[in-house]
Amino acid sequence: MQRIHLDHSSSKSIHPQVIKIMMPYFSQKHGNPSTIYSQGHEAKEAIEDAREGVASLIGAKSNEIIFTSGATESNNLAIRGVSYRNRTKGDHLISSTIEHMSVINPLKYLGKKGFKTSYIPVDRYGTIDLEVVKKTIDNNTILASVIYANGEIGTIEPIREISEIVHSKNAYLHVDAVAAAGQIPIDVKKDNIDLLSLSSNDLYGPKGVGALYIKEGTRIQPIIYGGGQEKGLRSGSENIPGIVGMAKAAEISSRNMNNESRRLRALRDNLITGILDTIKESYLNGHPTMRLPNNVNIRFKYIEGESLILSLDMEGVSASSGSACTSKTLEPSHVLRAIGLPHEDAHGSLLFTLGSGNEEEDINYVLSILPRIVKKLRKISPLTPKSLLEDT
Amino acid sequence: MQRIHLDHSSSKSIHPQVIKIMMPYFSQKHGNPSTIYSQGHEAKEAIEDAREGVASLIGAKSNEIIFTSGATESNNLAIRGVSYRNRTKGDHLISSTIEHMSVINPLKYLGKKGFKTSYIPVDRYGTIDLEVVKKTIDNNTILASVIYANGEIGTIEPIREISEIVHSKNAYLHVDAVAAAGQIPIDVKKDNIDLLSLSSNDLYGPKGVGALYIKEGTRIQPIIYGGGQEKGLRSGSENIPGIVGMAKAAEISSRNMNNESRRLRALRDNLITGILDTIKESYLNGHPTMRLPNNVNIRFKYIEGESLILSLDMEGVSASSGSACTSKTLEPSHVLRAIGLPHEDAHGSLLFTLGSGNEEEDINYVLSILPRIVKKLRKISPLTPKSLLEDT
Amino acid sequence: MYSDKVLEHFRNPQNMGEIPNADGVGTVGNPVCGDLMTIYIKIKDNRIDDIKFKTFGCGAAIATSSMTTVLAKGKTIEEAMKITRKDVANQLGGLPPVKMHCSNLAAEGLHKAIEDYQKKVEKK
Amino acid sequence: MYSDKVLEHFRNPQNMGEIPNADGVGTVGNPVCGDLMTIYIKIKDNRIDDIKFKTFGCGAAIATSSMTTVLAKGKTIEEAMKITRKDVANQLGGLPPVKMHCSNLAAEGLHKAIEDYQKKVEKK
Ligand SMILES: Cc1ncc(COP(=O)(O)O)c(C=O)c1O
Ligand SMILES: Cc1ncc(COP(=O)(O)O)c(C=O)c1O
Repeated sequence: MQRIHLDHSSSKSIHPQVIKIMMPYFSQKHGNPSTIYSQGHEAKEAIEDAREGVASLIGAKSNEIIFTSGATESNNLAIRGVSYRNRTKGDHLISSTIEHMSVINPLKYLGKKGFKTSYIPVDRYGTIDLEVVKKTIDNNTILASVIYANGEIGTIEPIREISEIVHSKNAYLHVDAVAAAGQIPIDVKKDNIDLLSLSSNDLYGPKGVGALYIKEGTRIQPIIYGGGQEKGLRSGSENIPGIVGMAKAAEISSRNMNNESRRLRALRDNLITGILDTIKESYLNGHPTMRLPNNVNIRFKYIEGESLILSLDMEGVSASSGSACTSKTLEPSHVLRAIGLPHEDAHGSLLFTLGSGNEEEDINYVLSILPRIVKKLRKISPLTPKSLLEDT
Repeated sequence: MQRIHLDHSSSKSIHPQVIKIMMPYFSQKHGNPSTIYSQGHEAKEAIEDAREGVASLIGAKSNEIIFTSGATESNNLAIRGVSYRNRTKGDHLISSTIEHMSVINPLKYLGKKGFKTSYIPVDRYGTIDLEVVKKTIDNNTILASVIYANGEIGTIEPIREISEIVHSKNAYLHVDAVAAAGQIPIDVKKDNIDLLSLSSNDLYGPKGVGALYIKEGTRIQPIIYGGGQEKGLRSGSENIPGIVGMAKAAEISSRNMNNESRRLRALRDNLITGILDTIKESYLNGHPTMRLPNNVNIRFKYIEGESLILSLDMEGVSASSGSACTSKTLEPSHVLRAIGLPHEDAHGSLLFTLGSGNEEEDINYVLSILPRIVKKLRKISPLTPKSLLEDT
Repeated sequence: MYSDKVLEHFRNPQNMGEIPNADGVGTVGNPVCGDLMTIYIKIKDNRIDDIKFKTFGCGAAIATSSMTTVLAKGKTIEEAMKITRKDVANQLGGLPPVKMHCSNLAAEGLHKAIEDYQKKVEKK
Repeated sequence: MYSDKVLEHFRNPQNMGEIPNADGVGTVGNPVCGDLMTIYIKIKDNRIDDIKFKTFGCGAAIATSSMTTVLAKGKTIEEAMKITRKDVANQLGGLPPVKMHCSNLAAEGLHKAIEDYQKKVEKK
């Protein structure tokens, strides 16, 4: 049976064109860009071209792109690299309550090292509260790190407005654009962003590669030390096939974004409406309109998310109940808690993230099986009101 | 023209079997091990099997292997992760003068943060001086980081003896085994090693992956924070294709090591003898017998290394004048300086690192062109004594 | 992640439902943690004559509830009180470590239901 | 890394060698840095009638030495004194940034050789 993948935020298969462009770099073109003979030049050119490819996805200049091993490293480098380097300027860091763990945990670490951290709350749609940002930022603030769009609830943040507030106090703005990139247009110049994290796999590129955009002139220090690759900001022999693959993925993303987003948005809306219309006491999490084109997050009262995912898995559908990274703990997602859901509702949320392989029939299939699954689990649940069971 | 690659320490092409095993993980099997549906389990199993594959190369247990983005990160994690975590026990770190930059630079960084660092000298063959280790280590020493074998001059270090000294003071021993792994047998239990860094590409696996062996019970903290993958020691979505590829490369290495090392050792000795016999005032760098099977490092008096490499490149041969990472600066290699070579001799060194694709005819070809190249460059050089020019 | 046995019990939970006039009822867990179970028992001649459960929770919570009722059914009260979490997990072919603690509460639910029954008997 | 022009001069260096009874000799660089060049000139009617070089160094050092001699040959002393590192690099189609500083010393070598010649002339 062909499985239906509706968990693209956890992992994506690589675009066939990306695999194809990577292949020669595994074998004949295996040069190290630090060497001076022919294969070394080839590798060096490949990286520089790749910088261009990634830069163009976000309106950056190619010399503003540094390759890393993934978005977690990019977030760590941006946050810790800027904080330490600018320690003499101030010690206050700002973020939000709906960030990824790869932003939260470096901030917590810095908190232990003497930095002050403030987490801006969000409203019930997951939108960062601009008034609180204004009140919280001060002359001691050196960095604000906010997510461009949250991959779990899909809400797109008012980055340009945040950027204005942050720059009015001469702080740096770092943006985690992992979930947003390739889904919605991003322009680091128009939004005046100082640092921005990207992940290759989220663009249908290979895993194990990421990038950090660093605006020219930004004061930052490395978090990994060694041979001085990537202008000294990321030492280590370059992962050329991965870098070339990421760039190709970024190019394909740029080219297809308009059409693909329109296509996904239609599927997304069918799925949302289909669920809300046929299943009682189901509700959309996240923003109804300022929403990633591929994101559907629904909570079903009285049942728990994992049992939903397991039931869907048994019928060939891959879905998620939140960030893959939080599924290691039994805690409900901090993002769902941040938008004000009580624990039991947060536990009952189901996340579908759509992607390139999904077609209308996938949506129809899910809509055909989900009501039965929800009904069965509600029947098992002691929380379900009798009236609801008899009803359907 | 088919190029002859004799710079395997800078980069290696991936073993075809490794590429083959990676392919499905790029597409159908693209699961994230943190997810609970079928593809997630598949990914989880793939990683756990991979741990086993890498562990068996060095006699470790599979739960002692952590995957990283490469050896630079492994070295950083080992050195900074252990130093910070054990800061209350002591603040003294020991290393040698012939380490890779990914060991030296983290140590320098820690030096700035208040740790004390000692670099043990080596003799003219590049062997670490055990007597100085004994004299330098004290009760305040928490970590010694030494290279198993230096990839530039080929010298294999007396790890077991170092291990005994280090453990007599209850310090941890970290070993950079990037150049040694796959070339000579390594057994972390027999040698009583606490941490050991590996690079995938050096085993003919994909770039962008590495591993760190961490003996059970070793006190260490992460250097990258996030979703808590790899027991919290290395956050970030796992690079499954890379990890699977590295493990396969490690398995192939283990299996072929005996035969392949014997084969390379014969080629190596032909190349060394051929050069020393036919080119006057050429000398072997590094240890004559305690030497990696694939390493040939020769210095030619009166000429400079880069011009040698360039000349070889023009005739289809890839070689190096030292660590690829140091070629970014114009400084001669710190390793060649550490074995006591004067600057001009260090500049005149040529490094061949042999590998799987090399055959006897490659060696013969190099031996057929090298005397002419050396002669030409010596003719251009103002340092060459007249007698030497007339002589040949 | 889950054994075949767990998936089987999740797919076809045994003894799911309520017993309207149960002799004993036991509820454990907390929806805040994402797990809540209620066990209903009917006692006859000191034996568990009928047993049913309702569970809000993950796959493990539902499967362990089902398995607990299977293990308890027909047993004497004394035998049923000896059923432990570990027995339930073992009968299911093991549980993922992260699930052992929170989602494997059904044995406690059973014990609570029995205690509830015993209290009611004493009162009579 | 290197332009075709650099590689061409490296492969076939022009004016390589010594001039036994040169009118001026200039040596620059230091083998410690990995670069050492000697320029020999022969002057006739205030012009560089012959010029040769010897160089210990990398590809860039050899190519810039060669190009410098090509540029200088036949020029008047005044013209030759005006040849800069930049001229040499430009004529070679550019040099990698890391090589601009250390390995591009031949113009200085030429100037030193001319100064050496001038000193000798003054002394006479
Ligand atoms: C918003 C966001 N930021 C950062 C990351 C970390 O990316 P990676 O795990 O690839 O390092 C993720 C991963 O899913 C993410 O969703
Ligand atoms: C001995 C040694 N250690 C560490 C490294 C760093 O490995 P990487 O550049 O793959 O991170 C190298 C790289 O060549 C090396 O030779």
